Amino acid sequence: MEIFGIPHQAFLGQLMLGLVNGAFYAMLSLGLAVIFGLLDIVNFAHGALYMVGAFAAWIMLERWGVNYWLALVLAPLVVGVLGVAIERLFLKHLYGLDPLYGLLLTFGLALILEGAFRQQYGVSGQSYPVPELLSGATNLGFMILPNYRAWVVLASIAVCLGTWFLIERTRLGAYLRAGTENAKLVQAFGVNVPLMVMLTYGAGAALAGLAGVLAAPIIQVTPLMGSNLIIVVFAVVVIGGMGSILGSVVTGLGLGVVEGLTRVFYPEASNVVVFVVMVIVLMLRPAGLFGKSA
Amino acid sequence: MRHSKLTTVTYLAILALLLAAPLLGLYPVFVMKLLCFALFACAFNLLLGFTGLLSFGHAAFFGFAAYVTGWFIRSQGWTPELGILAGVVVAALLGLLFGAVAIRRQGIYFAMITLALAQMVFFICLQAPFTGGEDGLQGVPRGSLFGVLSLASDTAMYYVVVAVFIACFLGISRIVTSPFGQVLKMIRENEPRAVSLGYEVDRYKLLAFVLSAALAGLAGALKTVVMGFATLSDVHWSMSGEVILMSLLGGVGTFFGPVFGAGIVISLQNLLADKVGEWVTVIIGVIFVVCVLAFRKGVVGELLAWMDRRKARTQQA
Amino acid sequence: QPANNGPVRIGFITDMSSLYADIDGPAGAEMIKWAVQDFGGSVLGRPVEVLTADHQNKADVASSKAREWMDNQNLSMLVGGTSSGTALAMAKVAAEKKRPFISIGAGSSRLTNEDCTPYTVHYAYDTVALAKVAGSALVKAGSKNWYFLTADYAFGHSLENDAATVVKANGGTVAGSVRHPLNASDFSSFLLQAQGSKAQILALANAGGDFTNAMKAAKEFGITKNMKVAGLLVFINDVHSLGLANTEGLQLADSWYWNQDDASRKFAKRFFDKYKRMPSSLQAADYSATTAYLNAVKAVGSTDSDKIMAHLKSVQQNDFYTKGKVRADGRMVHDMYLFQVKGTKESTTPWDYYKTVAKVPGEQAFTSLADSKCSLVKK
Amino acid sequence: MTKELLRIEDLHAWYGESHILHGVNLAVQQGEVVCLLGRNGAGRTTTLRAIVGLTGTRKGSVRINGEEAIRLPPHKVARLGVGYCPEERGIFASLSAEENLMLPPVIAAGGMSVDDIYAMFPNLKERAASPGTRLSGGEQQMLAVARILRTGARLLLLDEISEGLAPVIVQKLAEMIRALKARGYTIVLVEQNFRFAAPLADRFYVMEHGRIVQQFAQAELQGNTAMLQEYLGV
Amino acid sequence: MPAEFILETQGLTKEFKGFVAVNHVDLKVRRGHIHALIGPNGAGKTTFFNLLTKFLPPTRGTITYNGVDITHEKPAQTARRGIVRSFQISAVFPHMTVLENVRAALQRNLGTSFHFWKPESSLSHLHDRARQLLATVGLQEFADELTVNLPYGRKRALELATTMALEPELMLLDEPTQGMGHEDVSRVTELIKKVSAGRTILMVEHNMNVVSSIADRITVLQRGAIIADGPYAEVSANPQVIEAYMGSTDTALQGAH
Ligand SMILES: Nc1ncnc2c1ncn2[C@@H]1O[C@H](COP(=O)(O)OP(=O)(O)OP(=O)(O)O)[C@@H](O)[C@H]1O
Ligand SMILES: Nc1ncnc2c1ncn2[C@@H]1O[C@H](COP(=O)(O)OP(=O)(O)OP(=O)(O)O)[C@@H](O)[C@H]1O
Ligand SMILES: CC(C)C[C@H](N)C(=O)O
Ligand SMILES: [Mg+2]
Ligand SMILES: [Mg+2]
Repeated sequence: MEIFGIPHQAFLGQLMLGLVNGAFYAMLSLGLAVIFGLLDIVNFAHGALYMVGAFAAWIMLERWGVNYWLALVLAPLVVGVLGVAIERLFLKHLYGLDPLYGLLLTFGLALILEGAFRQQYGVSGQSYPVPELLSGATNLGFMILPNYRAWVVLASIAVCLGTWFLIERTRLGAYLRAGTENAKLVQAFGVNVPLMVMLTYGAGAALAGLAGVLAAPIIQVTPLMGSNLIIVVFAVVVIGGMGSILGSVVTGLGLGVVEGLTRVFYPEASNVVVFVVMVIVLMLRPAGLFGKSA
Repeated sequence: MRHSKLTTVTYLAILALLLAAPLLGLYPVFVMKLLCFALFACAFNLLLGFTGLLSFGHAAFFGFAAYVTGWFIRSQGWTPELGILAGVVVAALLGLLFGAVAIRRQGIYFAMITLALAQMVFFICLQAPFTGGEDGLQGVPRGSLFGVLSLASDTAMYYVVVAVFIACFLGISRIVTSPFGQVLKMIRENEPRAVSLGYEVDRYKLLAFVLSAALAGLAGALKTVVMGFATLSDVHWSMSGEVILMSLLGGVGTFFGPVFGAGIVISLQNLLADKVGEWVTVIIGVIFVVCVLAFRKGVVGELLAWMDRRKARTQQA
Repeated sequence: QPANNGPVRIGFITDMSSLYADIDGPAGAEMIKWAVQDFGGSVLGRPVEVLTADHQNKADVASSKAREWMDNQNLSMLVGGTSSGTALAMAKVAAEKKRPFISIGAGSSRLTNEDCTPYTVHYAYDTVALAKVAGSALVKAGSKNWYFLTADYAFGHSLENDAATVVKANGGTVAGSVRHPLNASDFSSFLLQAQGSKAQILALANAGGDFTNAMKAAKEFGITKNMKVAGLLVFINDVHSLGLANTEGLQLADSWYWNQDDASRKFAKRFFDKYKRMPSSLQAADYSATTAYLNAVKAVGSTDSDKIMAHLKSVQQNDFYTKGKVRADGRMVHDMYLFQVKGTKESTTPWDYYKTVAKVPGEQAFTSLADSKCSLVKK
Repeated sequence: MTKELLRIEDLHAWYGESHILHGVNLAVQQGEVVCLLGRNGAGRTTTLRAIVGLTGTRKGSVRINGEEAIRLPPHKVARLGVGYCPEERGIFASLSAEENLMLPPVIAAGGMSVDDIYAMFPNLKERAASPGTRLSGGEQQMLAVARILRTGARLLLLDEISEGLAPVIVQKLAEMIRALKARGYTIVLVEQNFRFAAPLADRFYVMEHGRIVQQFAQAELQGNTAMLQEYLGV
Repeated sequence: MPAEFILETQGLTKEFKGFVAVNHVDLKVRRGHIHALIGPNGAGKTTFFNLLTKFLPPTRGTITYNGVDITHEKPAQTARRGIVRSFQISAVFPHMTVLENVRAALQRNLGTSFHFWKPESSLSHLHDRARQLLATVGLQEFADELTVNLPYGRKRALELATTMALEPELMLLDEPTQGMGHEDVSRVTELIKKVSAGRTILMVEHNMNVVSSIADRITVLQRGAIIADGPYAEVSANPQVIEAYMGSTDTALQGAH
């Protein structure tokens, strides 16, 4: 069987890989949106935190034999704590300044993290084995679906929906949104904003860390894995418009699929297709697909 | 301008140092590289420091021009000045494209869009047939300026680079103080107000962007001629990050800051590369963080501020 | 030309930290130092110093470093490590500065073909040899329809090209190819593209970490079920990290194997004592090439590049690594081997991985001078 | 017996390096309405901000309900029962008008109900679902006042609340302040609009250059017109 | 002969997601008048200004300026036609000197604003005119001060001087005295009176003292629509206006301030 002259296995396979990539775009752009939304900081270190998440899982496995499921909880926790430390030590001093400083600071942090891991582990990758429970593949008749990848897609969608609900539909979410605009004032109303901001950054970081753990069995765990991804995620964010959490999720998944399809029909363009989409969207809707028009 | 006497003295001292550098035993290739990056940083600063736009994609202009120049000189046998011209023109056109897309959004979005566009250029350079992919364009001959003056010797090349650098530095100072520069200043200070005075700010921003891109392209083109190659490192996002660091470290919005910043960063990389390996990245990162946290005006900026304070104090006394 | 006084400096620029670091890298640098030590630490009464640098597989880093050493350190000779992109770049600088450049780790046949220079020596192996030795064995064994998964840089391109030529010459066909970036982290989508081709053999025109990762991913995605996956450049380190279970029966071409004779075993043991692993052919070649250079310096009585090049091209080398000779185009012509990876049961001692299938004489393994596109070759 | 709800002694405050308040002293009894007068830039806004803890550095003493607040972070100050309505209104763009209204957490019992608030400001009800900053200038001002009435704060710091409002609304605000006073709220008003403040306040403080330079009671208002003329040009 | 009305809107309407902020407004502004636009909060005054200056596109209706339909022009274009607005919050270039602020406006008509190769001295000839303008608003001694350091009232004055530098035919002022102390209010009122010579002014203002003392004509907006239009005495006696805007009758004449 063939679809548009492409064997269906390859076609569906690429689509599937696209969806998996999209799941990562969604999770990372979600974390970015949360942090950006709440701290007004474009967290350039997000990619690095994702990388740290993956390494944390890998190191836990190598050193202490911590299994995947435990790592799925522990590694994001580690990254979350790292995030809290970053917020306390550095970002705290930037509130109220031009958001560009946040971008630059986290860029510096990304370099530090990446450099430190490169120094320690080199740039060639480490492999993390697929957990026993999810190894193997399911033959769906029309295609072979590696179980682990299906799990990644489901897990990421669940995480994204949960986060969306928390921010858009709860009182805590309202504090968070207000806090981004005028933290001082919200604090003057009696909300413990510093604590809230710290935990938010921690949570955003943990989200990146979680994505890292999910990615570890799929790709090589390397110090560069984050920086390669983060720029695409930025483009995703621009396309989606930072306006809505749900927007970043939908856009992330959608672009993953678009990329997968491009790989089938015009592989040479698969690296740039997201950026091309970004240009087109900006031309038609400068505020992004889901952004509130200025 | 402030501190005009001191400024003149400093500039003269630096000019003298530049002219005498080869005689002092400084490695000319190193100084040339440094000057190319200094020029790059100045071009970048024209945008960030004097227009208030943070481009996170300037490597695209630097690197793409480097490739274009390299290709024309190597594969088409053009003379260096023509090759460089081609690089600059292409960078300006690329700047026009980038600008047309990115200027629709402000602030952080602008930064992210330029970054994304630059990444697109990176992938194009990775895959296009004329760039040599991962290997880069190698062995670009320096050739002879206007077909007569051979640049093969480092000394000849050196003085050409110094001349170009000085011309551009003065050019940038002129741009900043020109009537156009005044409008840029208004935009940076209060954009809606500039609009209400009847300035179509997007066009001014675009022109600033194109000028900055062209100068960044010139820096890249010159670098290709000096070093004889153009590679993916030139278009990589980390290069965009580096040029930001240079400006930030030296002092955004000061004339001499970016030059100084480029000097520090390039020297550091040179000094440390062999000794500490990957720690270089870490060190650069740390400098970034320290600059942003404690040193936002940069070395030159802090110096100027300090002199201002001192002047104010002596006036009071 | 290097000045004829002061210490004799030998430079070594290679991938010290990335995906090729195990194959050559810091241990390769150490082999050069051993060669110098074993030579006595000095030549013509001048001390010999070894400079090393990491090029991170970036051509610009490699060539700037080379240029700086030649301008500022009076470098006498440069050894080029892994990665063809960097080697081509360094060859250009060396030619401009007229210093001997011995390329070891890099594979691209361009070094002694289109891009040959009077100062380049290509010492260990090249992509033509890999294609002719490993490629033709595969075609002859019945794998007629090929698809390439190629590392997207000079080495991968050369290897794919040279192998395709061999395949076609032996009556095979090429169904297509897909290129992946150097040091790729995820091969799945490339492999799916390959899977769509329906070719019999998936030839991996890459090396080091890229090769091992592609092998693993091919297994995970079930490619191995209907396609035969073959590496065109496989080092013993790769076999070791994949394990015999995953590589049994794999045929590969190489210039040297630690267990091939007593001299080799002696060298290998010394290496093993320090590194707890066996040397790759490149590490052996690093040692051999350095010795060859030092011998040449001693023989001509100076570090004059032209004299040394003339000498190198006139004498036969004879050591544990090679019994070959450098040709006019800079190609070191020596015997190549076709090895086969042993099964778990056959392997009796640690690192006892290969059995020799064929020994291919240098003249057959490498491009013949008649076919060379090198401008130095008078026809 | 009336109780002192707010006492400020020798309060200094800085924005960055600029020293704005140079030792402010004032006291407010429970249930009182006190008005701070002064020219633009005299430091009235800064005084309110310093009470809540929104300036840079501050020194001296701020006692709220007898508790020293000078070293407390803003959210703890608020929890002492302080409601602050900033001069620039501080309406949140990413929240709807209603979410803005509901935002400040209730810190004590006895706040106004949402229905009471909507009855007082019908515009707000109509625009409840609009993003906060899409409200007109005046509507935003109403919202800014309205939202601190909900929280149960007993000490209200109101900065230029009549600014930019139509005369009808200003009158309504005056009624509102009387009503709040009747309910026992304690209010510190900062006002440029002397005619608005004059009939409302029990006592007045006049500020200049970061210091209190005069104070007088409602009853003394007539006798002080010359002084006010000098300080305020009224 | 120039038309009697410098600005006319016909059926001008602005809807935000179904909410009608400006509702079918037909407004005529007579050349040379000081025309005040008042109305309760949220009536749509600022939105109306935004429509006139093209910061918002109208949903329906047309805007005619000097007989030309400008409904679909861009903000900067209308500015060049001579319609200039001041903002509800003060708009200056804080880190430029007072003189440079005014020069910024004068520079526009020079046509050299894209000339990035010319020296700054090519602008020096504007300084005389700039000083003249500063003198009209009483800022001549402050010419070389950095604008951030000016007190609020003076910033408003500077803004006015800058606006005048554009030689506007029609000035739109949105609450020019908001947030000012009494002295400043009277100064600025005087100033507006002074600069109105030879031009037309349309202003939004809540301070009835100001409106009553200088406005030639008043239009009252409520819920986006005009409810009254005429001279101050007439409008302020209108019971509908009193109810919607002024509040209890006794304060009507003196205003709330
Ligand atoms: N964030 C700030 N940074 C630096 N200086 C400030 C800041 N806010 C206010 N100031 C300065 O502090 C002084 C007092 O300002 P404040 O706002 O307290 O005055 P005010 O009496 O409320 O006057 P206004 O009528 O303008 O509201 C002024 O000189 C002002 O310029
Ligand atoms: N962008 C917008 N989106 C939605 N509603 C808006 C928007 N801008 C204004 N409005 C609504 O339109 C109405 C008119 O607002 P406008 O700002 O014009 O009032 P105004 O007359 O200037 O009032 P004020 O005197 O209080 O400044 C208000 O109810 C406001 O909530
Ligand atoms: C050591 C090798 C893997 C290097 C590779 N053959 C190259 O030429 O780039
Ligand atoms: Mg105030
Ligand atoms: Mg308004």
